[in-house]
Amino acid sequence: MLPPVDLMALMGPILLLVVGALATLVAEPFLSKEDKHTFLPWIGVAFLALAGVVLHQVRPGEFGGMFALDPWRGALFGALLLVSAVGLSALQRNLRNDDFAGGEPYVLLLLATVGIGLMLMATHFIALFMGMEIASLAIYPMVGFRRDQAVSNEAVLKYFSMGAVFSAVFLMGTAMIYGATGGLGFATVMLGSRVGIYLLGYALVTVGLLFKLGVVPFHFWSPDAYGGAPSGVVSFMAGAVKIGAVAVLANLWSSHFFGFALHYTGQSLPGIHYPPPPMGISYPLLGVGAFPEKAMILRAWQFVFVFGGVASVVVGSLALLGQTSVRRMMAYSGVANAGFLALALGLFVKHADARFALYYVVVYALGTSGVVAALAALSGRGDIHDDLASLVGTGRRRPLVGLALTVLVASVAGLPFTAGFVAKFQLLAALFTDGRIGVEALSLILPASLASQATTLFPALPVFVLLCALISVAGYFRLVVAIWTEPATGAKEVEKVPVLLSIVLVLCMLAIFALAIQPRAIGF
Amino acid sequence: MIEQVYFAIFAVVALCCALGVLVSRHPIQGAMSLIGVMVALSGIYSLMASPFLATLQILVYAGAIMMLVVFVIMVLNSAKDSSTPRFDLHACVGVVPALVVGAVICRLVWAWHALDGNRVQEALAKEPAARGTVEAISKVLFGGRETSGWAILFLAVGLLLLTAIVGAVLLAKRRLDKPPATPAPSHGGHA
Amino acid sequence: MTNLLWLLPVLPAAGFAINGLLALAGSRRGEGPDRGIVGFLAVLFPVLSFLLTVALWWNLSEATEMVRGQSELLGVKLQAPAFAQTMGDWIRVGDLSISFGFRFDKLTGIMLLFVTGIGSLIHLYSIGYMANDRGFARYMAYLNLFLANMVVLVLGDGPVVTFLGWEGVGLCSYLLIGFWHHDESNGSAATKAFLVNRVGDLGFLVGVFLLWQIMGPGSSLTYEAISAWFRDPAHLQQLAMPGVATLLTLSTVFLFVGCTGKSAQIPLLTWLPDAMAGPTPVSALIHAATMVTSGVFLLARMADVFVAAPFTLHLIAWVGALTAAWAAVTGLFQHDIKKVLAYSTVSQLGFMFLAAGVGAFDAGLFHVFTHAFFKAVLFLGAGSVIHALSGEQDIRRMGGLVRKLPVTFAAMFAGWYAIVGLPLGAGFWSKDMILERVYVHGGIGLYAIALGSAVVTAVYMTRMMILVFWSPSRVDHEVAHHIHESPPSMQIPLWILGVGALSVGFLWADMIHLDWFSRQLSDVVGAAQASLAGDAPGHGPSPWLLASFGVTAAVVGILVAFGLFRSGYFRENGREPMDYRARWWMLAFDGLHTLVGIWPATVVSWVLDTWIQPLLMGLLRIFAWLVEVAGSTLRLLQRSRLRTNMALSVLGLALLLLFLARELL
Amino acid sequence: MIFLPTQSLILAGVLFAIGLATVLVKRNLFFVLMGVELMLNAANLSFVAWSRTFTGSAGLDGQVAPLFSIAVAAAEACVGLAMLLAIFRSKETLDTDRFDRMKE
Amino acid sequence: MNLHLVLLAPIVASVLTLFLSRRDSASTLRATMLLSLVVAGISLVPLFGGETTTELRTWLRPMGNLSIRWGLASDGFSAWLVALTGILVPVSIATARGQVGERLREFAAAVFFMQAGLVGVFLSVDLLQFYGFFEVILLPATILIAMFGGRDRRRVALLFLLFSLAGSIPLFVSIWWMAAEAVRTQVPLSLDLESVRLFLLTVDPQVRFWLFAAASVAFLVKLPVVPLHLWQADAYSEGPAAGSALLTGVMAKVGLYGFIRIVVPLFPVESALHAKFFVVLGLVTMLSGALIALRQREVRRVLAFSSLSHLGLGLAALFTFRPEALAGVVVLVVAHGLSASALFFLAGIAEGWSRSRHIDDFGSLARRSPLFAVLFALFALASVGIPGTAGFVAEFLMLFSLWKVFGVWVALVAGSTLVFSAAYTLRLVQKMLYGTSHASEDSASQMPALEATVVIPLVVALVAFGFLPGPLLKAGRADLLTRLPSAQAKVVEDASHAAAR
Repeated sequence: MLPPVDLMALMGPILLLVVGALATLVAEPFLSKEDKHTFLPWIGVAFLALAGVVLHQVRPGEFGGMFALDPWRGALFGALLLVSAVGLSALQRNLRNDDFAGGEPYVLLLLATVGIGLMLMATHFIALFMGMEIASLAIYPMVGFRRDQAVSNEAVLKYFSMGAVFSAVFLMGTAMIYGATGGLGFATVMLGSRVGIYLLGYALVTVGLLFKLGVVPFHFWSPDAYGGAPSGVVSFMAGAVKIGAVAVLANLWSSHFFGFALHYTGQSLPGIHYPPPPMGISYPLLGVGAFPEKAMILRAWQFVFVFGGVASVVVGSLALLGQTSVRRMMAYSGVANAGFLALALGLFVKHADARFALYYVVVYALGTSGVVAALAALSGRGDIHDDLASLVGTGRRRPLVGLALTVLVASVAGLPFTAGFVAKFQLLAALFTDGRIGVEALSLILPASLASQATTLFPALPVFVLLCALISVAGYFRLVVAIWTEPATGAKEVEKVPVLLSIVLVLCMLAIFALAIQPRAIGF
Repeated sequence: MIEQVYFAIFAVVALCCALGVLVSRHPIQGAMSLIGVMVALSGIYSLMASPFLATLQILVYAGAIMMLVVFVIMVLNSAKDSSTPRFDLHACVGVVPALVVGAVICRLVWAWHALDGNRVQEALAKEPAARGTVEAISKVLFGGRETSGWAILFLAVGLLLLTAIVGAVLLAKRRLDKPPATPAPSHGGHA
Repeated sequence: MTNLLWLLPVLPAAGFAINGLLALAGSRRGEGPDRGIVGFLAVLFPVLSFLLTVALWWNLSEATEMVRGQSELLGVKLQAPAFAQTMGDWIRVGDLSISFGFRFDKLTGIMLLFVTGIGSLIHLYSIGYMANDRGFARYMAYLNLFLANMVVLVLGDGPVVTFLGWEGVGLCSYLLIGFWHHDESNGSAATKAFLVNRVGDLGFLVGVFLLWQIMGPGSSLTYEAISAWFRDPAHLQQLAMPGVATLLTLSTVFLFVGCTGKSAQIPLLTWLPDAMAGPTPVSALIHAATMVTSGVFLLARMADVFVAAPFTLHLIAWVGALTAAWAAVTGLFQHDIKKVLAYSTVSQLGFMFLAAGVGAFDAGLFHVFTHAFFKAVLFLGAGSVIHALSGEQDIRRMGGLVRKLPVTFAAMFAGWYAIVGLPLGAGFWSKDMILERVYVHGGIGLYAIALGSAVVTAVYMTRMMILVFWSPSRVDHEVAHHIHESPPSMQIPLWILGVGALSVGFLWADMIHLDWFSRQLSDVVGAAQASLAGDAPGHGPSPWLLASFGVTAAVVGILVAFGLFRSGYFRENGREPMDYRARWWMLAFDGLHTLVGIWPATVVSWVLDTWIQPLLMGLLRIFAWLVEVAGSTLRLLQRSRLRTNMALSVLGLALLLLFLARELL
Repeated sequence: MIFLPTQSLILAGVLFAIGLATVLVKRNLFFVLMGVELMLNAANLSFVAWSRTFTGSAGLDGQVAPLFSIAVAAAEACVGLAMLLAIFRSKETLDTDRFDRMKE
Repeated sequence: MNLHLVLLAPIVASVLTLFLSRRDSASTLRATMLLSLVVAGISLVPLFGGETTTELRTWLRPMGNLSIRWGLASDGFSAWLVALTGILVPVSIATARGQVGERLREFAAAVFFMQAGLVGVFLSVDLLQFYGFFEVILLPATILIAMFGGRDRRRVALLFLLFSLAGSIPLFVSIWWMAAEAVRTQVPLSLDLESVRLFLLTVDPQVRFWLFAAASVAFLVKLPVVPLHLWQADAYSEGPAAGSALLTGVMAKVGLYGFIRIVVPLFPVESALHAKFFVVLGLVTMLSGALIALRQREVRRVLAFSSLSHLGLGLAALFTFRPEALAGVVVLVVAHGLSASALFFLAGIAEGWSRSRHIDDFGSLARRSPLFAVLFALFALASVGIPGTAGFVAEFLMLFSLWKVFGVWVALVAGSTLVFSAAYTLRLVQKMLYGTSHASEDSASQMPALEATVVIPLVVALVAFGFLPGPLLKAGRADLLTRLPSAQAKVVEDASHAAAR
């Protein structure tokens, strides 16, 4: 009944993570409180590393119509592993500070990693759904385990409620897609005469994923959830969830609409170079997904992605400015970057070229989870010192953390020679190059004359987005300045930073610069 | 023909109970009417030749909801504001988008039906009646290599439940040690 | 020997460096470094460069004699020799090639002789005068630096190198005027001097540019090349072309503006009287003997250029005449002994420019030369008076000092004798030379003005002498107690310069056929003057006649002065009736500057700073405010409950569905 | 005449709407959970209904999927109740409108 | 020697500095000084290396036929600027110790970082690379202002940051536009300056004008010119003096550098066509800067506007395209870099003494600290352009070329800077050094030895260049405007890219 070993090999990384989770779970009761926080993270990180190694060995392949591993998925999985290592070490710092009694958060974090791993490997809606749910159900408790903090309660309340609702929406969408195609795989064919159902299904499913991504108007959970969750958890979910969501969207759309597995667009197989599809030319509608209404649907979705993206960028960038709690600030920065991701997806939907989105999400995930992890190192017991006022001078106390925070924030903000800059530049340049993206869709809702006028001034869109991004830079600067300034009343001392966290932060920095220097490493 | 009648009954029950959930003031009432919905739905399942699902519906959902009800009773004994006003202005506004979504769903389904409902119906007339039997489903789930994907999902379910349990433990178990510092007042403060 | 030119400026510069370092090093101690050493060094280096000058002069005149002999032998006019030395490129880029070169010819020699000579004397004098000043070393360093720059100015082989010294001396005069910087007003005076000079310098630069344009690109900017170019008959018709002629006029006018700045001529003369804020020896050296005469020097240097621009020459002449007259009259109203001398300096400078304007460059230079002596001695005498009266400068509170300060009196008397132009004094020869040339080349109008101002000169100088020495004493009693004659270090220069003031005139006494001076200069400015003398009305009346006019003028002036100021002139409150009526006259040019320069600048800067800047800033603020508002409104959306947030999300979902399915509904 | 799948799909749509409305309207946390359960049920119903409209093995997926969603529902209920309990312990209330400390 | 070393040295220094001791500021000072001297030594190397370049590699290929390169190249001009930066950094650190107190470590790190950015700007050969470094400078500069600035530092830092970013948007967008155009026309384009130049030849002139304008704006903001100067005075006066010194000493020069390296060579036609506009702009900037400086009440505001005025003249002169003008601008860049920044350093020290920035709170420094007074006066005179200092050579050459091209009246207008600069500078000198002391006598006002020792070499350099400007003049060679650094860079196609073919 169970599939043979060679196929199981594909699931190797996942299985390793599961084993890791179980190992932590089993070890947890037998350790004293101190040892829990000393050993469990190391166990977890060890398994993450192991999974990484195995992931590197696994050959791309497909598993019973449920899961698949291709180079892009592999790259994202690798990023995911790094992110959850970051989260794990940050979580260690939190639990140490709180001297928290149990070690369950570690287990849950590993389980969440498994869930997201399943998400991004999925080629089947139910598999995807299971992955999503495992991830969510693991993250909700982590968000809320500081039960004595009102913020934490509120965070888990809102996150759980909205999450549950939107996963139900997602399931409904899955049902509709099933109705429209008669199957639950990603690469199924729409049966003629079921366009409406089909649209409906994709709308619901995509909304469910956009919710995970935190795109306006489905972003309301993120400030509260981030603001209330322990910084370690924030650092994990800020990166990992986005990776999962973007990966799923990319896989889904590519295999369904463009009829090829993702790695035929990216150029990430070592040694083999696939020419990237030239901008400005849509791929021929080849493969399984070809059907008459397709072009219309794609245009509509460009519109949705692009304008959702712009809205998110505006909201995130502007709301980011006034924040005092850094976790909330990073939440809004997450919204803004989700906007960029949505733009990239719009680009993808138009040009079947997902590299922009995937590169961006990897870079952003590393950056943001690194930032929040560094924050975890500074914000003290219960993260109660996570507002700019009380962070003043902490970076000076721990230069390494301060340096990491600075570099990673710079990357999130998109300052030059960090990977964030490369990602933003390439994305915006591509948007600019394809000045008309989304305008075809405008012509769907506007009268033709207006639409054509809109077309003429459309290159203004990336410029506008850039403006917002630049305004948001001011917000990030406040953080950087704060941690390096010496307060009049000497800053509070910061406990020694755990080795694990330091290592991971350095890794993040290196990764950020490596990705900037060699974008080809993951497909550019 | 007869199944139409049954369906009508079940549907009406389900709708009424669902509305009951919507309008009921006390969670107990809500939970009870939710159970009603479940039962009615399982009836509809069995009407649509899915005996296995119907059973599962009763078992799991009834179980889940019973648990829910127990909790309600447990918790709300000490709850002060267990019951909240049925409708406030906010609710009246909030209900609109929900109805829009539902309307769109129904409209699209109806459009499909109008398009080729009958053809499908004729095509289905030749089909064997019962499809969701235990046997069929288990074939799908554990039916050897080509469909083995479902099996791994089945393992995933286990993982899911494990996650849920660990999470529940983390959230619900009483903390033994003293609580850490109280949150900083600066939370939510706005510079 | 001739390749030692670079030593001339470097010696005083070295003195500056050493003394400056000493001053800095000693500045921690209240007393400052040991005065003996500083004073010795400060005098040593100028004296050395004076000796070097003398030696060079000696060689040069030998060489000249030789060349002159040869030219008589061959019957051809040979170019007069000059020592030149080029230290290397300075600015060489594009069309520009300016090398760092010195040129030592007769003109340079004469200037250097009295610059370094009188300079050394005044250094010596300063030792005594500044003896108990805190900044002694600093003062000496500045003085040395000035000398170095002055030497560079004179010695430069081209306008740009000259400009180096030109601005250098301006800088030093700035530093020395503001020497006692604890008093803000001194600082202001210094700044004023510097700024006015800067205006002139701008003219200088532009003039040089234009000159360079006339001579065509690629031509090297040395005086030699310039005068060669202008002497070259091949260029005459080119100069005749209207465009070029205008250019030349423009260029020369700008150069002359430079001169007016440096030499305090109309309209840039307001700074000189204020410059008296500096120590008296400074006034003697910089603002009487050397720096202020560099304008005249420049005219002579470029004589060949100026004679080609007749309009400019007339301009110069008139400006000189008017300056002479104006300053002379102004001198009548001064109470500050140094101010009197300052205005008289301006007036004398006017005479020099007048001379240059009528093409009598050598006469002008001769007056520069003599003036250097008698004005120096007058200033130094005034200095010693002030020294004796422990700082009193108001001549209304002096008087009767003849017996108290015999040496000073003798020296100042010599100076007075020379400046009013009584027979056989230095001023007599030089001024009469100028008057004669003016009469011959300049016409009767200029002559009248010049003669008039000669009279007035006699009046105010005599007035000063009377009020200081001859009239009954009005000195405060506590001051009167310790009036004392100056120390020897101050007397020696007085003696030497006094003698000089009486005797140097004989270097060029036309009427008794002593013309050593003009022979020396003929090599440099002779050709130019010759080219000009062509269109002058032949030979005027005999010099004796004109000389007698001059003497008469002096005598009249003196008599008037005695008539006016001899006795019982002062009212009890010791105020002269003319004061207030004279104010507008004295401040005429200050007012002009305010009107033309200062007010416009102030107004524009006020508008820019008070209106434009804030206006632009305001626009920025508005933008920032908009962003802020947008941000806060967006955050307002967050400020809500679970239900609201979820409702908004679901609303988005609903809209999305409506949009996507719009065609199917 | 209309046949079962259509009817039940429309029923599912309505249930879905009602569940959504419950979530949006009610302030008590319990009702949020119940609303979600309603929505999940609607999804299941539509799965089954759609599976009725397919011939051959395509129909089976629609029979299997609900199993998983039921499992998910159970797990969600479990976690949700635990959360509810935790919150109730610390806040002594389940009124979601009382959880709006996080402003700005 | 590989230029990457020159670029990496300050980065490494910056990172190392962060890990020095926080408490023992003495050892931190020693270490940072040592580091900065080493880095300065390294940054002097290109001066003697002549024209050196690195390989030109492909860095990014975002879209099919657009490739972005990475490479460094230095010729005389960039070498001088790099050297200038290297020389000023130790001075900045040394003079900052009195102002930033125990935060010297962070200050030094930021300064090193800024140095890295500047070096990058001066050595870049690729347009995007240049733009990147151009932006990188902002990070440390803003941090310097926002962390070590005065009371109003937050607002000012924000103003500075947003102003500069906004100013650089057009440049960024024009890079996009080129990319888009290349993709549209299917011509392979790489963004190294030489290729961009060739590419621009094929562009429709009207569009090219807009690109030209966009590129110019970025540098006009950096320079800055009226009316884009609003950030300047505030930034210079609110920021730490030692930091402002770097801002005016080097960062402002990036504006001129950009014009010489990017704008004029890439858009020769447009530059020639609109030369008059820039000359007028420069002269207006010069005059208004000088006039505003006359009224300022704070020392560093006076200095800020004086810098505005000088660089305005530089801009005007540059657009005469005369070889003399180029040489003059190069001399100006170095001379002003030395004198203006030195004045800022000294102003900072003096402000430390009288605990005030207000011009009336100084006075009689000449008596209280003669050494300080001498140095201050010397630098002031150098910036006024007294002959014998490098400033004079610069002004002479610039006036000369302005006169040469636009005639005597323009020359007169430009020359009025002689008077105005003297006016405001001497006002400053008089207020600060002369008069009677307004500050309390007991306030320690002795020029510290370290500061003096690091500042004096700047004087020496100024005077030396005043008499022997030869090397600088050679750097401003006539073909500076037409030679592009990447033209000499050895092109190396990336291995994997080659594999792609």
